Amino acid sequence: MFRLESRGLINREKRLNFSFNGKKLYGYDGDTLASALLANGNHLVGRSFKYHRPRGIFSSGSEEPSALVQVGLGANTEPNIRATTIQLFDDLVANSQNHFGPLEWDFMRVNDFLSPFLSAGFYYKTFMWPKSFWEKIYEPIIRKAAGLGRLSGEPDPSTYDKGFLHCDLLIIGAGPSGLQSALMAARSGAKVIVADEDFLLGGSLNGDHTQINNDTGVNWVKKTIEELMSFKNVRLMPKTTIYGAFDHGIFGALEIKTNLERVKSDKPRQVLWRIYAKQSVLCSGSSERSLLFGNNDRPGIMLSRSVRQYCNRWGIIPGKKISIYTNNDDGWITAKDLKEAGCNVVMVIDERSDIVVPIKNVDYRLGKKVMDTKGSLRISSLRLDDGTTVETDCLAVSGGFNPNVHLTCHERGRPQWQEKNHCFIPGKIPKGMEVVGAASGAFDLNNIFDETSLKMKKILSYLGYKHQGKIKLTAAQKPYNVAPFSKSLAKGKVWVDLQNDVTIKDIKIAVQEGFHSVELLKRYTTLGMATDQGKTSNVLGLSVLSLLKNEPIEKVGTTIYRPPFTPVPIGAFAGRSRGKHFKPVRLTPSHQWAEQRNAVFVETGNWLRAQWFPLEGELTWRESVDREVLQTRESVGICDVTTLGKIDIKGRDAGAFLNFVYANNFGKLAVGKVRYGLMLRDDGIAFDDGTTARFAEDHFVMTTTTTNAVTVFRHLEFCRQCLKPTWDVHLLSTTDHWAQFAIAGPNSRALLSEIIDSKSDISNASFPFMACGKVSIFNGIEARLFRISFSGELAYELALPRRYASSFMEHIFETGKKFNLIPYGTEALGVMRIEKGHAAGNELNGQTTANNLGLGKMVSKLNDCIGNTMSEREKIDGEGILKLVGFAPTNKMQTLVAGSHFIPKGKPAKLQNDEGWMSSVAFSPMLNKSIGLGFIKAGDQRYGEKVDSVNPLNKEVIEVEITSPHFFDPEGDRLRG
Amino acid sequence: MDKKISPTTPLSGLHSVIGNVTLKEVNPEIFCISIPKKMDKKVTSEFKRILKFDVPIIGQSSLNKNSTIRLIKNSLDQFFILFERNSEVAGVIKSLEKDFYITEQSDAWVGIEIFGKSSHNCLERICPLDLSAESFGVNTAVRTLMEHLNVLIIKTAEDSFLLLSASSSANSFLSAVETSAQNIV
Amino acid sequence: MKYSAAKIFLEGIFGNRGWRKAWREPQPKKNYDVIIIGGGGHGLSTAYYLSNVYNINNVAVLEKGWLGSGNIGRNTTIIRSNYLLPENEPFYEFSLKLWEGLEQDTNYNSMVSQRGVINIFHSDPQRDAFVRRGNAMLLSGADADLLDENALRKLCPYLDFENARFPVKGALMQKRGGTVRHDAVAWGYARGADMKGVDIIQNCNVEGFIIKNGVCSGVRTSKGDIQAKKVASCVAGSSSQVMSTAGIRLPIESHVLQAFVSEGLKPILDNVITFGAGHFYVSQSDKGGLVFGGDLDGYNSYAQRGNLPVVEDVCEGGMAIIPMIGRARLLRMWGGVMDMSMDGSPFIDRTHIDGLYFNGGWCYGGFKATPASGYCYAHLLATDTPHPVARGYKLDRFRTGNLIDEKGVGAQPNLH
Amino acid sequence: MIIPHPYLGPRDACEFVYKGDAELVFRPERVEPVDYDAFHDYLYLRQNPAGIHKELWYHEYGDRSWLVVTRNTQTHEILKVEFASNYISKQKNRKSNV
Repeated sequence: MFRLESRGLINREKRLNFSFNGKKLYGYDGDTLASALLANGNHLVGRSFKYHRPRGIFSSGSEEPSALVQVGLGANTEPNIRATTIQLFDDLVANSQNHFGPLEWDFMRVNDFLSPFLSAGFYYKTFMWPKSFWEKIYEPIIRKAAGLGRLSGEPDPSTYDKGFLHCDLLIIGAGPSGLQSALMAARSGAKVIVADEDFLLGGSLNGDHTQINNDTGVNWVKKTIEELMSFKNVRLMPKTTIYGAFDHGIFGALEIKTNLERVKSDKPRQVLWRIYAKQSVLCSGSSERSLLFGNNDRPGIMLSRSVRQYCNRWGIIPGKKISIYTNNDDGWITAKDLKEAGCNVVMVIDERSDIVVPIKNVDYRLGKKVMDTKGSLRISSLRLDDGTTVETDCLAVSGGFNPNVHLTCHERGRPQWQEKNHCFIPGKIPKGMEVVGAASGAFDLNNIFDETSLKMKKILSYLGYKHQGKIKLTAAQKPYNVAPFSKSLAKGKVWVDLQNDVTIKDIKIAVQEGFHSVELLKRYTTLGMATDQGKTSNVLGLSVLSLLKNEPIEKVGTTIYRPPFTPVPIGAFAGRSRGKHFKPVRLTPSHQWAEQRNAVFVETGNWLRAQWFPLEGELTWRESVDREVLQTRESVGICDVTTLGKIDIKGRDAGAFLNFVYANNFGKLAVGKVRYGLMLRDDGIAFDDGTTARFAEDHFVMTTTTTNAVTVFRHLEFCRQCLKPTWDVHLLSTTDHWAQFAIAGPNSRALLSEIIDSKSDISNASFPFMACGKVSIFNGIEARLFRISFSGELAYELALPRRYASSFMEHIFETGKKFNLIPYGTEALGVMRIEKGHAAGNELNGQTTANNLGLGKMVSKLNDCIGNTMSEREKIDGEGILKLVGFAPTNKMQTLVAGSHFIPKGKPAKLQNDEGWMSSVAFSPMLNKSIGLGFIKAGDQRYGEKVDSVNPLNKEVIEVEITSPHFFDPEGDRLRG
Repeated sequence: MDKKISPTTPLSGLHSVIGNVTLKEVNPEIFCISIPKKMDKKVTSEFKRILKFDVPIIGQSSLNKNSTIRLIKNSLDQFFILFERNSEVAGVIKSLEKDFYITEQSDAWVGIEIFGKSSHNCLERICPLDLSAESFGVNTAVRTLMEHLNVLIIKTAEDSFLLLSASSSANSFLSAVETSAQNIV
Repeated sequence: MKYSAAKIFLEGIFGNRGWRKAWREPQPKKNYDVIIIGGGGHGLSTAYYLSNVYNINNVAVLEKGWLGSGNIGRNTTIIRSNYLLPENEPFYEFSLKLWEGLEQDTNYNSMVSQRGVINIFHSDPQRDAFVRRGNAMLLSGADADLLDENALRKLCPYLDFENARFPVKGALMQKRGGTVRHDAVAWGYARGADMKGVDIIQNCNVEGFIIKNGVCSGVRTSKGDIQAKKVASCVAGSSSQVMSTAGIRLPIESHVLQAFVSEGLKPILDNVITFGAGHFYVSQSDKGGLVFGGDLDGYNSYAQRGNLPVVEDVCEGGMAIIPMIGRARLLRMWGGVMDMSMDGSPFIDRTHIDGLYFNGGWCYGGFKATPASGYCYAHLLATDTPHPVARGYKLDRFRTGNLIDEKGVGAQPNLH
Repeated sequence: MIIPHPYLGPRDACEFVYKGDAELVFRPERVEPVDYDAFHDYLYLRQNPAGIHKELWYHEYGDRSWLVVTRNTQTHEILKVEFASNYISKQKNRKSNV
């Protein structure tokens, strides 16, 4: 075992079983997968991306570049999980990634020996001959080799949720400065959120032996958190990563909900929060960087502070013969703690020669460098520049610390170079954000506490809160001096980016070939583009670049970090909006009624509409639809048309307003009358159409198409508020208040008379075609009646308060029996409108003009209305433009296809002969043949001419005759009857 | 003609308890009042005369003495008035109709009352607004976006809200609220 | 230097010391035949075709940042020619044909990968529109296939056929469509142009034009004035800014488009998928990342970063159509500035100022157009007549009403 | 982004729908002889500055008001928000004064 007897913040009472590559292992409550693996002496956890080098656990946090594993089985399997951040739970199943054959004997490791030929950008220079080989041979091999973990290929079974939080102050990171900030804010009464990605708050203090106010850091953390929990105005959020900083103080946060108890629960496993913060404090601390030397990527080579944390926080013995390689004071702290814990520290190597050795009885070398390491699946020895070889199975490396500035870059602020500590610190910081602690480039706890206190007082008073009482924190002095980057390039195979396998050689070649601007270097070598976004590699890369260009590092520049800070599951971003819940469902008032009659439903926008109503014995949809058409045209049918947008327009200037928004005249529409209206966009293209009824001098009721209901309302509000602000006009959407039914067919009036209360007279004389009015039905229910017809039959639309709709359907079908009344769906509706040549969505597709639709004459030339002016442009108005006409196959047996194009007889089917297209088709049961509407050049002057309707997608050509679009009852006697 | 047709409600009288949250369908009578340009100046006085209670500012609502009538100011020139009791509708509307444009809205909306200790935590899963007492006092009444739906949210008391959304998407809206309640249990 | 497997082998043996600079880094000359403003994809391809096809080599490309910055450096790498309108389809088909020979032309492997572009439809009207489009493509000599539900199931079993809010009914597929390694395109063109003597000048910011009585004779830059017979603007999102210094207002708005990439994954998604009932499209790169995107953020912006609502909207679309990606993790999001035109189609045209030419308005269709845009722009610069397949891309088309509005949404740039 | 509504306070931009250049509120009137260029310029030649931009947002999931937002297109910083109606009357006054 590699676990110390006592030491660490783990609960040794609670033993947790897990498996890695099938091996049954165990750890304790409080472990991460990484610490549990190390406790079992397991360093080797995966293979590198390109050369398939053995790789081990490198760090103890979210910066981990190497220890990526596949967690879980079946549909629950999740790729690229950092072993260093996932909290161990019972029965966790983990497997290593990206190797072919066993982890220890990955066959792809040949790449390592081929590495001279796989240098930076090699793939841009080959795989080009023969041409056909790329997709067939080269690329499939490359794709198979690339990638890390795998998806299950099954739908993600987990659920996710989202939420919105608001606070005065968001504190990002719960390390020393974060907890101090939290405490000050909490006591001041400000509304605070404290978020930390770790499941244990306290940050570095949990892994260090720090003294704060003569108490251990760990105890101070405990006490502080207890106090914070006692405040109502504080929300502590462990396991919550602030993944992004966005405009105006909006932060994205991902909270991991799964824990020991909730691994298998059906509750959301993660919650994606949108946090609105008046102010924020970034206390994200720092990450350690490595040093550059030969074969610096072997398992067992780890970051120094991580080694220390594994020992202190998790009671791990990281190795039997531990060596430490540092260029700064922190490495010695690791040495000290390891020795105290009773670990065997074989040697400390410090690049600096002019220092006082802070600890006793340890073998050390000053002013020396590590040149190379040996070992197959784990480091076995290292060699110094003086030739000394040291047997070691764990090398703790410290190349200094990088402040975690990532979130300060999310609004494209660039970090700036700090010479003192040789690191990049926040440059331009997002508005409302303050950075404290190591994240700001301060590394001494006492300075940090003082600085934090000052900054917090400012923030609190800015927020209008008073800082309460005194918080005086003092810590044991810990000097931090770090040597500058080495002035000479390390020799051999030296890794800069562990995860993307970028070595110094690659950077050399890139510079040599002219890719020496940071951005080009990054793209050419893929440096820093792996799943860790270069947390451990970017700065090292820059140091190499500055050597090669021999420019100071601040001159060679830096790439910025983009959200998210750590990768976020796509499922979490989607939250609940998936499957049937992707978008809300809108139901028509007669939906239930239709369901009971086995209606087939169709999506129209967010609406579900009855498409047709199949009867016993009807085998195809055509049978049902044909019947619905025939029966409606023969007697009477009802269709729910509630989905059409309905807008109440009121006000003294309502008439003038309609005149302005419609292309045709409305001012003179009499009260009690309805008129068809065509609405154009300001660019003269047809936008929407519908009927508008006048119920009073200052009251109109407009209907829009189902799909445009929302956009038309928005457009009308724009016209009202922005173009005619002085007019007295008021708009209100009443779509959902009124249930509206089309009642069509020769018997519609007879049917209506049965349900309408005696006082309303709907005889043809007093209620002719295009009349409208208020009526009362079923003993005093107030309703609106419109005599309009989309079907071309004698028809009405009846609107009644939605609450009565279901009951209404029951009753009217009871009453309608004697007329064998039927319900018809959107298909029959479509067939009848095509028989009548009415334009609909397929014709009003945003590309057609009033002229194309054959409605040019309607467009007002005199007064100013939306769209009429621009509709007079030559290409829109000119000769030979497309016209909407009808088409019928010369061979009755053939079926037309919407989307076919029209080619003159005898001309080849080519673009230059393309004269238009078929927009809508239907089988007309009345004419007993396939008919279509479509647009063709100068169609209105070509009735009787025959053209080819070509559909190369199905390799079919159908000869069609151009006809009037009005196939059925062209004179319209039926609707006036 | 002797037949009578009967009304139904979008959620057929839902009443459910999930953890510390109670959901209840309510069906107030709702009317929209639009203010003619010429009345801009006189709105407040006229309303006070007719309704006998204070007129709210945009985003707020006010109640009559026995809290059966609620007046909400939606926007510069539009109010909603909600009646708990059908009996009170006719009189008020009649006198309002003289000077204002009145449009009935009752059936356009589905009403869900949500109350209980966890109602805040429930709503924070779908409501982007800050509902804390400091910034969202009792009687605040505003529209916002929840799970792709347009919602009018009214704070009727501490830990108690009235949510109004489009009646056609009543089921989707209910499932959004219920899921939130279940997810926090 | 010719690139080849043999060359790589030799270099490998001798320590990769022999690789020479991919392109020179010259100082600007006083005088050029053509100055191209903008060293992005379109600028570099214009330079390439000017020198390699039209034999005009006294050319400078002025780039304010680093070569290939701009949208060629950040995009979702999709190539296709599945357009509807007669002004567009031949142009994009020409572009696709150029893509098909690109590596051999430029001796640079930009990894043109014709894995097929699939546009899913969910309703009958949508199908009708796709049939019209597919037929338009075939009439123009492109390829198109209409897939019914079963065919689509076979090809993409991972789509949500069972539980979808909007049923998957089929798709329009263009097999020749696919993806390309975007940076390599810029580098290949740059190298190809450089070898013909084109000066590619990085970190050279154009501050204005030298215009006398209606004639443009050069540009003022951070590296001094440079004379040229012809000046060609090719700066995408910065078009309005650059052209305004010549007093020209454009029918263009600059908007931010976000794009996203997931962590590396083993191959799972073979084609390019476009969701028809939401805002989402995706492909998997050779490195294994899912590269995906959706709609514009929708407001004018030069900030090169977006906001959360669109991020969530895009991922919602993704989960709705491909529910297996829930456990793939979004690694990086970024935003590029798009030159959104008033009808969603581009401009390749002369301006009313002699010697000043304009190429822009590519909206977010710019990447797939890179070869043809450069070729046609080069043609215009060399011959002063529009290339036959780019005749429609005139600056004055809004006056004549010759709109090229594929989406049919009108003068609302953020909806194109 | 957060848009501070004149009455309703800070609201997430996802409640709004964007239209564009605020100049769109000044639509030319059609009077004989019709000035087609005026309509062309109104509809197609919009302000597109890298910097301060006056633009139209519609509070669709709110009070349904059209707002004129003054925003920096490089930093997204919002400097001013007003009702379109107020903006228009102020501009008209200014124009009539000059």
